[in-house]
Amino acid sequence: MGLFRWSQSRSLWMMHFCTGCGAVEMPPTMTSRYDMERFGIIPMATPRQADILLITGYLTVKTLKRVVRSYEQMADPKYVIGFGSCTINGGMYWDSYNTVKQLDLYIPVDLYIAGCMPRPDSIIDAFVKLREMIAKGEANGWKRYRENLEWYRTNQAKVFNVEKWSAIEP
Amino acid sequence: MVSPILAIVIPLAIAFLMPFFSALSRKSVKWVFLAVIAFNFYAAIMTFLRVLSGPILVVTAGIKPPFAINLLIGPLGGLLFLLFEGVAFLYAIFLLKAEIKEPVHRFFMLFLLNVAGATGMILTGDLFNLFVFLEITGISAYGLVGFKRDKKGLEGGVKYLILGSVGSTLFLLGVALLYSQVGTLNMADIAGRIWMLKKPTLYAAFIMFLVGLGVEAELFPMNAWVPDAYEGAHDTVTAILSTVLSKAGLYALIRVVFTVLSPQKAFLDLLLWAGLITLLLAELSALRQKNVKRMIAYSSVGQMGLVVFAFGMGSLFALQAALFQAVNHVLSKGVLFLSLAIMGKKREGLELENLRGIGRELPVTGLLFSIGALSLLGLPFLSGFWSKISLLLSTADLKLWVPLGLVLLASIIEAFYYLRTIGVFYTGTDFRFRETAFIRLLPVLVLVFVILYLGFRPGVLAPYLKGAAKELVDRSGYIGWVIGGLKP
Amino acid sequence: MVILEFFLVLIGITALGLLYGGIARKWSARIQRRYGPPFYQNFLDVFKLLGKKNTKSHGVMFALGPVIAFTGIILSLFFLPLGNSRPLLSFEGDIFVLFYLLVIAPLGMALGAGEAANPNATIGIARGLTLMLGYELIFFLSAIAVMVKFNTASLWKIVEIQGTFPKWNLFPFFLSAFAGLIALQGMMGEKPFDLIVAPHEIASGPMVEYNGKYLGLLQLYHAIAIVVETGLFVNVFLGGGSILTFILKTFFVFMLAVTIDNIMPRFRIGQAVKFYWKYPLIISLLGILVVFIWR
Amino acid sequence: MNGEMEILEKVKKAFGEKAETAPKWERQSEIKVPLELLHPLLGYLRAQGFGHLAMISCVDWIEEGEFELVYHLWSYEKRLHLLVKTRIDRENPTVETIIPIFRIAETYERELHEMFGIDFPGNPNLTPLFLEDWDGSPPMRRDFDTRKYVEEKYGMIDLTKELWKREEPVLEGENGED
Amino acid sequence: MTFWVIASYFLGGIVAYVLARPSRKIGAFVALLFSIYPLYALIPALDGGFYLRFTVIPYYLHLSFRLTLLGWFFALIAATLYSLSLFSAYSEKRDSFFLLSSMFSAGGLMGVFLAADYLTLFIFFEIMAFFSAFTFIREHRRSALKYIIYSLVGSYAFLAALLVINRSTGSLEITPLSGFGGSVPAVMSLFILAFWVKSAVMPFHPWAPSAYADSPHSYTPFFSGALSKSGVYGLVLAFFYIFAGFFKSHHAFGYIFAWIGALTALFAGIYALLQDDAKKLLAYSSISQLGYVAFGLGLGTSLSITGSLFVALGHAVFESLLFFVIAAVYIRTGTTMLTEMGGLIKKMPISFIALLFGIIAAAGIPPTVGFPGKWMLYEAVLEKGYPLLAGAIFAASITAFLYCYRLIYSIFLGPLKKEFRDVREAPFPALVPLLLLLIPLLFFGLFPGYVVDVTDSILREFGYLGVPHTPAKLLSGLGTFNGLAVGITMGAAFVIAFLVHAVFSRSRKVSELNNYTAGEVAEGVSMHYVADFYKFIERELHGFLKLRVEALFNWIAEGIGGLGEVLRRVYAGDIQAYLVYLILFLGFLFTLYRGVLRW
Repeated sequence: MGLFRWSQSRSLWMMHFCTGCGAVEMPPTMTSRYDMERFGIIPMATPRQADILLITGYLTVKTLKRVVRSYEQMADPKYVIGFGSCTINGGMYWDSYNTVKQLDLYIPVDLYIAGCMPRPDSIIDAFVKLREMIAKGEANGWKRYRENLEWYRTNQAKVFNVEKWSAIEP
Repeated sequence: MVSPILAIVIPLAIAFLMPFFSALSRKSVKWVFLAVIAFNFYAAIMTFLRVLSGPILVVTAGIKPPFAINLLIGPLGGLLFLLFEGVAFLYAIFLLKAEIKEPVHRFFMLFLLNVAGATGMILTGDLFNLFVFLEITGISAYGLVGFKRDKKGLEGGVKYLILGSVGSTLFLLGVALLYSQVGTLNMADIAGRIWMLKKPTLYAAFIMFLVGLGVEAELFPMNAWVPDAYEGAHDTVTAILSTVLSKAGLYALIRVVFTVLSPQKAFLDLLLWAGLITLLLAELSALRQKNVKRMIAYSSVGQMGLVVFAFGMGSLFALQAALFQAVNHVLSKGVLFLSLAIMGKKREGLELENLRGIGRELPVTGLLFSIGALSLLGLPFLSGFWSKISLLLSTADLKLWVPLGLVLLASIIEAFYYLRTIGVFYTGTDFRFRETAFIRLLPVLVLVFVILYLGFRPGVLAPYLKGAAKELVDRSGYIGWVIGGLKP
Repeated sequence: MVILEFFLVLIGITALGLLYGGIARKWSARIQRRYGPPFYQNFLDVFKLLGKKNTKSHGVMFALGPVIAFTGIILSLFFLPLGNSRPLLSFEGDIFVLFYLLVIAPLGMALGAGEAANPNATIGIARGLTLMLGYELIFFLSAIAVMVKFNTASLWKIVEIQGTFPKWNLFPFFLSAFAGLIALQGMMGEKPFDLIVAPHEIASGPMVEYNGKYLGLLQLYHAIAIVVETGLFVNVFLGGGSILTFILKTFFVFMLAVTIDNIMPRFRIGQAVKFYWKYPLIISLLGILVVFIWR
Repeated sequence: MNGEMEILEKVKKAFGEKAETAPKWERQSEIKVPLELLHPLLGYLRAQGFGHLAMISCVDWIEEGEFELVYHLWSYEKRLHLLVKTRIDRENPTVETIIPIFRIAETYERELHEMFGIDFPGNPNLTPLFLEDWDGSPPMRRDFDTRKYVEEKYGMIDLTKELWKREEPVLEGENGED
Repeated sequence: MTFWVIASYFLGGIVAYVLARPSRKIGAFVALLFSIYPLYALIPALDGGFYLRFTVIPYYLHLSFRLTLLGWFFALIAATLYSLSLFSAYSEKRDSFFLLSSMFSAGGLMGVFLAADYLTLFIFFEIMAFFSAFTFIREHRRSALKYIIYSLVGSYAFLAALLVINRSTGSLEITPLSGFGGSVPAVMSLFILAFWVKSAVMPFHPWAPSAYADSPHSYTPFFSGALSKSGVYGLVLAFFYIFAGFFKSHHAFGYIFAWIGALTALFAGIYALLQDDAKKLLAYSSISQLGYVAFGLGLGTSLSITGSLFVALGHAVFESLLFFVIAAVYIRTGTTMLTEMGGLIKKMPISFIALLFGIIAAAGIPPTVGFPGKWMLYEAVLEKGYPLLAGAIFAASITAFLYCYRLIYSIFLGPLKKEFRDVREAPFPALVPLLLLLIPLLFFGLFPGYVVDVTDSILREFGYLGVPHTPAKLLSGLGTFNGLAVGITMGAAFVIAFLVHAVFSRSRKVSELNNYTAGEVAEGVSMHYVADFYKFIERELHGFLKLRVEALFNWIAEGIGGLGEVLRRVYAGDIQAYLVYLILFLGFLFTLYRGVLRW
């Protein structure tokens, strides 16, 4: 299985969910200046074809519901990169009534990039770090999600004020 | 052996006795009428069976022709005689159930006069006698058309009266012209001496006869009265008018042109084109006609034009086709008008709109109407088809390409409005099944049976058609019968 | 033996296609002054996709779509001469058969994407089919000029007639070849005609619902399709020669298409079809006129 | 300045002393008016050329137990900014919708309904705008304690404690030292 | 024997009419039995080709029948299609009048194929035209009338031609016209007009879309699949048997007819793209396929004639298959509008498979019956060296591919509508025609040789040499096509692809909503992109699409109607007017005979 593991680490297709202000950092990463394609990472339009889900900013409850649905639409193995301090602990919206504080409670995050909107070089650094984690087989957020789905579902239900919540499948 | 003369005399006599019968009992009038027509029908059958072996000469008042009035019945006369009496008999049955406005006995008197006159026209051998019978049928027809005394009936009746009388006076002028030149009134005699007339008088006589009889035979300029009269008249009257009377007028015209005035090229061409124009004009004006009865009236005028066109061609095969077409026209029009009468009872007006879906309400009548119409259009394996095909074959034989095209165009137009009508009859959802009394359906059934029978075995009529055509074509034979050694 | 030879050809062509894809991405990156992925990146992509688990399917037809697409393109390999080596079934079908076989693959993909009931996919398919109305006709007209001149419909015979370099069809039929090139651009879905997969507008068109191994299969199909389509053009216009020259020629034609792809913006679908019915149509008709005058 | 005075005079004349008018800033003045005069005034002003309703804001005077609704009107011809202020009760705040006068008001009223809990009878679309699945009391009211809500809903992260521990060990090497 | 082939239809029609009154199922079943007999009688009849002449009606005219190979070829197609359509009619529970008129129309068609002289041909042509219109005159009077008038114009033109031929050659037998007096082109154009109209080739096609769309769904396969073949039969007879001399000597006529055929195929294909009603779409597709046939006949080489006969057979197979599927879908969903359907693959899988094979054949993809015919046409046009014609035909076959996909996508793929939640697969009798038609669809695709055997012997009768072929392989001067080889390789390729697919991890079926909106579909919003599917093409071709030949015919009809309106006034005058007419006529007669009367 080494070949698959190696190819999974070398060819990553990324779908960035532009929620907050982080999205503006993506174009320089993709284009000539920093060129993430060198690492085999191309932006993909649909969750179906994506491997990485890049959450690029703070998450209101409303957007969180859509994020979870796109996450469920992706095929395994899938990785989530939390982008900027808002996903880590709510960042400057730490006491806002509307934003989600800790993304990790709702979808498994493999990698966080600190910084109140990190620069492209730290994004590239994150991608390189992710490649190593995949190669070593550490990036298994999707396994964690599948094993304790119940825990995630209760968290999600709590924040969506509904007693039982399923993403897409009725 | 029943002498055909009785078929004329008895109806005339009974007609005048009608008031007494109605005095006896109101209901008996219908049955008496039926009895007389039945007798006529019987006489017609007997003569029809004998006529093929040889023509029958009946002399009145004992004196030998050409001095006395004589009746001469060749295959042509026999065929038409049977046709008229048969159709009249069916109408009589149909009338048993029809409601007729008071006074009923006068209606039946006029009807009897009409049938007697028509029979007389086709049997007589004397020109003046022809005029007399033309007058009898004419006057009784004017009465019948206006019998309902409603606005449409009166209007139609008056128009028919005026045009009819103008026509018959012109015919009388023609007869007088001939009499002054030839000195005799017997058709065969005139035919024998026609060479004596100079060309102008011959043509003048022809013009008089053409216009005179054209009114009755519904040719183009003279047939303007037809739609109003047919629409206004009581439905059985329309039926008898369109089938019996128009054929009688046609017979008179043909007899005069072919036998009396010798069928010259100029005459026949005029007949041909007059017929063609009548056909086209009638079909075209029927296209946008919303009232079904008036539409069928136009179609019957058109068909008459077609028959005259066929006679106008003059060849032996053409005449046979024309006669066969005339027979089919009688059958189809009978079916159409009678079934329309039955439908008329179920709905108030006869407009196309309020007859929508009648075919589903009266399935049998609808089916019969469709068969009658389709036979007229020339659906194969119906009698109309064979006559139309033979007519077109004869047109092609005479290399008349333009008329062929026009006839085909006319039949396409005819197909359009008949199928539109049938389509309208059958649209709409299923209504309650309310079929009419069987006695009223019987005549229509008989006519449709004849259409189907002729459709599958047209050969039955072939000998009669051949004989009639031969009778028209060789005038000397006709003259020979009357003047020569034929014993009465 | 024939089966072994066929498998060799199949794997070889697939590898070739993926290689072309990798080099094309490297070449486009270079044009945009960036390094771009390693040339074997396409291989990695395919392996990653085939290794995906928990792929989602919308039904039998959805799963069969890529399979039929793959079948169609494998089938056309049977009839495509590679350089001077006769194709396996050259006696069994000629260029018209090949034209109709090339239609099976888009049909398969369209049926699969249709089952996915995603409006993006259907709009992509509608665009693809409409575009086909444009380029197929032009390619046919340019090929028919050659066929009428040599009075043959067998692709193998056309290749034989051309022989070596100076006798290519490119020079006598220059107009038809030029029109053929424009049609090829549309056939391969390169910009300005990449309306089918327009990522910005309809999120990669018909492939929007495909994930995991289905997408891998479609990548393999796309790879072979590149070689087959350019191969068809090469056989008709750039003549025979050994397999190596065939590879070089197809590579060069493909690189030409990729360069144009990097420069041109994208047509609207209405414009694209109208464009095809204007200029390339006139050029190919002129090409045919030339054949008539020349004959 | 003359434009402003002229319009305020007109309003004074039209609505009597109930409408207190006072110029506030250069090109901006305010009109305080009781609730029942609100709609006629807005209609009148619209007729006077104040066609643009820029915003409806609400001030929570919790001490007086009232909400103050401020309708910001702007006129393109006069280039004037008018603030129409009115006071409504805080317990059950209901104001008839002004959609018949200004169609745009639907979204503003929807937001006020969501954030302040003001009811606008006649507004067809008072569904939640930003706060989907919201269960708390309207958040913009001053008596809403944000900190307590966040603590109970999302679980407050006490930033003062040391770095939030993750299960896996933090890798030495690359980014360990900075 | 031939008599009973035709008579059993008419007899069956009457018996079915009577029996269907009490219960429609028995009526349909009996009709089916009566339609099986001709099929049973026709198949072995190939060797006993004989001449049967009998005078049904002893009146100067007689009906004579003869079993020719060409007649047998088409009669067999028509008989099979008709009995299949009765299967579908059985499940549609059609009423008695429909059974009568459809049986009579089938009888008429048989009569056309087996007629030995022009008059019999004309008679049965009329019967077929009238009764096929009666099947749907009740529900859709307007389109039925339009159909009857077009076919009447055609058949009366044929009648005129028949009369002219009879006039000059004296006999009505269908024999090649050698010494012929009158102007042949005029007679020939009149002669083929009837068949031109019947095979719905442009410019005489306006009746076809409304007629095919409105005729009863179970009857349309026979209507479009077999009735149009009477037109093809007539054209083949006219071009290669009766007027063969003229046709061979005047190439221009053939070339023009080939262009008309090609343009018909192309334009009908484009119109088919833009229809929203499945029946109308298939109607235009049927016209397009007949355009191919006309193209083949126009070229006139032995390869092109075999090609067009093969396309005629193919059209009969896959077009009727498509119509049968629409009929089956209609039974369950009650609509044929593409915009109202969607996602039926989940509920009606068998119909889906049948439609899939149908559209593969309609698009002409190799292993099916649609391809060999087209292939031969391409070879023929290439042999003749007309590249533009080849281009037009190829463009037409691309449009075929386009509207085929639209058909299968709008009905079966895409999201399932709520009201079709509980739809079951079509009833078994409606499925029988689908499954039975799949057999010839694949068999003649893999082994085209067997069909070419028959067409070769037909061509030999007309003095053409056939197409060199083996049971599976067709050879033409320029290229080869081996149906079996292509079929086998396709199977092998499919196995390889399936293995590649199956090797990797299994996939999990996902709910239907889990795509574009991830499960959040708002009420009443349909994600089915089907209305205006090819709007881009329509926008480009807008100017061209507006001009329709139908407008010309409607204008003529209006003209005649207007004339009728004017003339009607003649009869609506009052009595004075009538007298004026009389006097004018007298005056006219006197002036006419001025010369004779000398005044």
